[in-house]
Amino acid sequence: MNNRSNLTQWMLLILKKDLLLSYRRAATYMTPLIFFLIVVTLFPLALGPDKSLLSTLSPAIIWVTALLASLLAVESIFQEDYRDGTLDYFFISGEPIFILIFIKVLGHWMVTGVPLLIAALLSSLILFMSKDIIISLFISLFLGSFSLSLLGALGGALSLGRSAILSAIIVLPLSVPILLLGSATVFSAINYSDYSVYLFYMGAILSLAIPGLSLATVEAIKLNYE
Amino acid sequence: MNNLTLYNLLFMDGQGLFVWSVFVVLLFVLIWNLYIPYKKLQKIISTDFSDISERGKN
Amino acid sequence: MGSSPSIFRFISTIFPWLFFFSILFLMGSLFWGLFLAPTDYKQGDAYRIIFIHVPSAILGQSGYIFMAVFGFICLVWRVKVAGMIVRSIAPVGASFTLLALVSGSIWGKPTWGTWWVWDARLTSTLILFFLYIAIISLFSVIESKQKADRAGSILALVGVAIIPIIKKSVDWWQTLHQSSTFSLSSSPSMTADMYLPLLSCVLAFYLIFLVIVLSRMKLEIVQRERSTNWVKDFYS
Amino acid sequence: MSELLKTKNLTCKRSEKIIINNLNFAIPQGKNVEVIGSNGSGKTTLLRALLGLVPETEGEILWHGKNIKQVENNFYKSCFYQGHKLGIKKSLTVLENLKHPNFPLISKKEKLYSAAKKVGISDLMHRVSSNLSVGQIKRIALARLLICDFDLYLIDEPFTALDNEGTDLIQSIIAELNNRGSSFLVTGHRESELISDKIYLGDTDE
Repeated sequence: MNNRSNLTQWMLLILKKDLLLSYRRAATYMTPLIFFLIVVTLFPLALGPDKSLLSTLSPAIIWVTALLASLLAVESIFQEDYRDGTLDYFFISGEPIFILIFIKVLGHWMVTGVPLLIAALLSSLILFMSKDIIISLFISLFLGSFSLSLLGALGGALSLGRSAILSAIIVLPLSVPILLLGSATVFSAINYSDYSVYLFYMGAILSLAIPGLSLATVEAIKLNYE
Repeated sequence: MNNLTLYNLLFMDGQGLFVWSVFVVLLFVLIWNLYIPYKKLQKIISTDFSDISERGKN
Repeated sequence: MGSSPSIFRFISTIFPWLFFFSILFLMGSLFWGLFLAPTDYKQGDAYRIIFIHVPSAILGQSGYIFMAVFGFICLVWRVKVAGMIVRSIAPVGASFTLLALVSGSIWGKPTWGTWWVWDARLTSTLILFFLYIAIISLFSVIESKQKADRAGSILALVGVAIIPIIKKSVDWWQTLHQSSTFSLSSSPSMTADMYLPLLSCVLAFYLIFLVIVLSRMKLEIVQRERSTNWVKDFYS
Repeated sequence: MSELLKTKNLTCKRSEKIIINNLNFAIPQGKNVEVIGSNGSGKTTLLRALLGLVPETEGEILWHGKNIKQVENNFYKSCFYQGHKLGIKKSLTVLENLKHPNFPLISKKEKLYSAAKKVGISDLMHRVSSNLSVGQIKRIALARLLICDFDLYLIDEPFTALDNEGTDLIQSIIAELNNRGSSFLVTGHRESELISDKIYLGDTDE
């Protein structure tokens, strides 16, 4: 018959549909963004307006807040697709499912991770971060937020249909290395030392996480089909 | 064994307190871990299987 | 590949023997370590905590590795018993990790003068404990036992891949914020009369770990098969 | 007449409880089969088992005479499945829901409109789906049947939540697709007026 679909068409379908859906529902990308900005502004209020203190703490503040904000978005990755049956069709697509799941996470990162990057750049100004380290913040957040999205997908899949706190308990300990490496990148940029080794390891984690966590997420979703 | 050596053995130059508190924690962890499965198993046996043996008698 | 009844009978037969042997062995090893081993010239007698601290830390970590190995078996070959083993190990490994943290903290007070430092080892052990907690809470939340076994196995596998990364990253992080000069690795090189009781304690801890895991497995099997005839026959 | 799909001793379990026991049936090409049974008799499980969504499945499923494990890709790409959950996104409009169904669509826009017209939702095309009634949502799902050609349509309870007019609509859609050479496997609580072979589930073993 004339409607043989292939993998590329499936990937495009998932990406297009997810982007369209979050475009229609601003909450999906606005909630983590607003949460991030509010939490970052809380720090100067609690710590006092001391410029040097804020700029010293800024990498830690931004990274911890980005981690928490990305946790907020975990719930929404598979919840709706699972409830309305869209996930069923992944399993009867005849395509490698972990690639479809990866594309789904990619779409999710595009609507939650990328706004966070922009918000982080904005808040680096609020926290008096110097201009030359912003680039290290940006690259580390770029690599880190994608790894966090992949981890969040696993957490969301394991806690599908259950409380949001469960996924936080699952994801948080696993995301420790990303947090450590991410803030280490920015801290060593502040100290004018070479931070490329941290970025290298963040990239290595990401490239391991893409196949590994996608496969684990597929297994976790399959559990709900028994 | 007189009282002084026993005292030395337990007190350990004032550091015995730390050593023995760790020992107590260890005992607590072991007893807890061994007791809980035992208790749960006994509970299942007494609720699920006691009436079965009675039913067998009838 | 044994089925549940034969595994259950096997555990039930060896359990009392193993139980008493391991308790005796543990008591003997601890007596050796806490009383007979010589006093350390640098740390005094507080070093004797090592005979509890190091074995529990070793078991906290190897427990996690066991969990990942059996988790792999559970996921790939769908062996139900492997899932039960994963579920039985999780709380035991968590309590040994907690014991390692608590004993390390108590040891830290006389030697370092503080209960806690953000040292690389301490931090990564703490994260290991959190990973255990994550797996245990996954087990407790999912009602279907086999589903929960496999969910826990997935998490154990992902976690074991991330543990070396945590260790490495924590090491770097510590060198960055360098403030403490404490290090566990600079402990005095050991003589045989300290080393042998330590080795004996590690073995004893492994045995007692096995005993606790077996007793938990026995409970798991009875819980899952409480309606089958062979369990009823066994207890009536 | 060639057989499109055939099962040999199909047995399905859920948590070791047998739900479907040794079922043998065949779907001839261009013909329909109706699965009838009360709630909990395993209708949905049967459909999902055929698609490989039930892990504890034994027996053989043949697609054009070959085991579906060998022709998996071919089988999946010739099947259309519609479960209880219709996979319709509430925040998208009707047109968007038709344009992005749960499979990649290779179909022209005119075809979407003509399908929508056939099921009677053509004047709702730009309405957001969350404002629609259950029956109208169901019609979007029906329109999806028409926008692509598949060999086999597996549809779970198409007749529920529809009025008489809707029931007639489904029957005409099924007849139209039968003429194209497609087959249907549908489930229901009671027998419909559909010309089909019937499989009775649930009551047989009691």
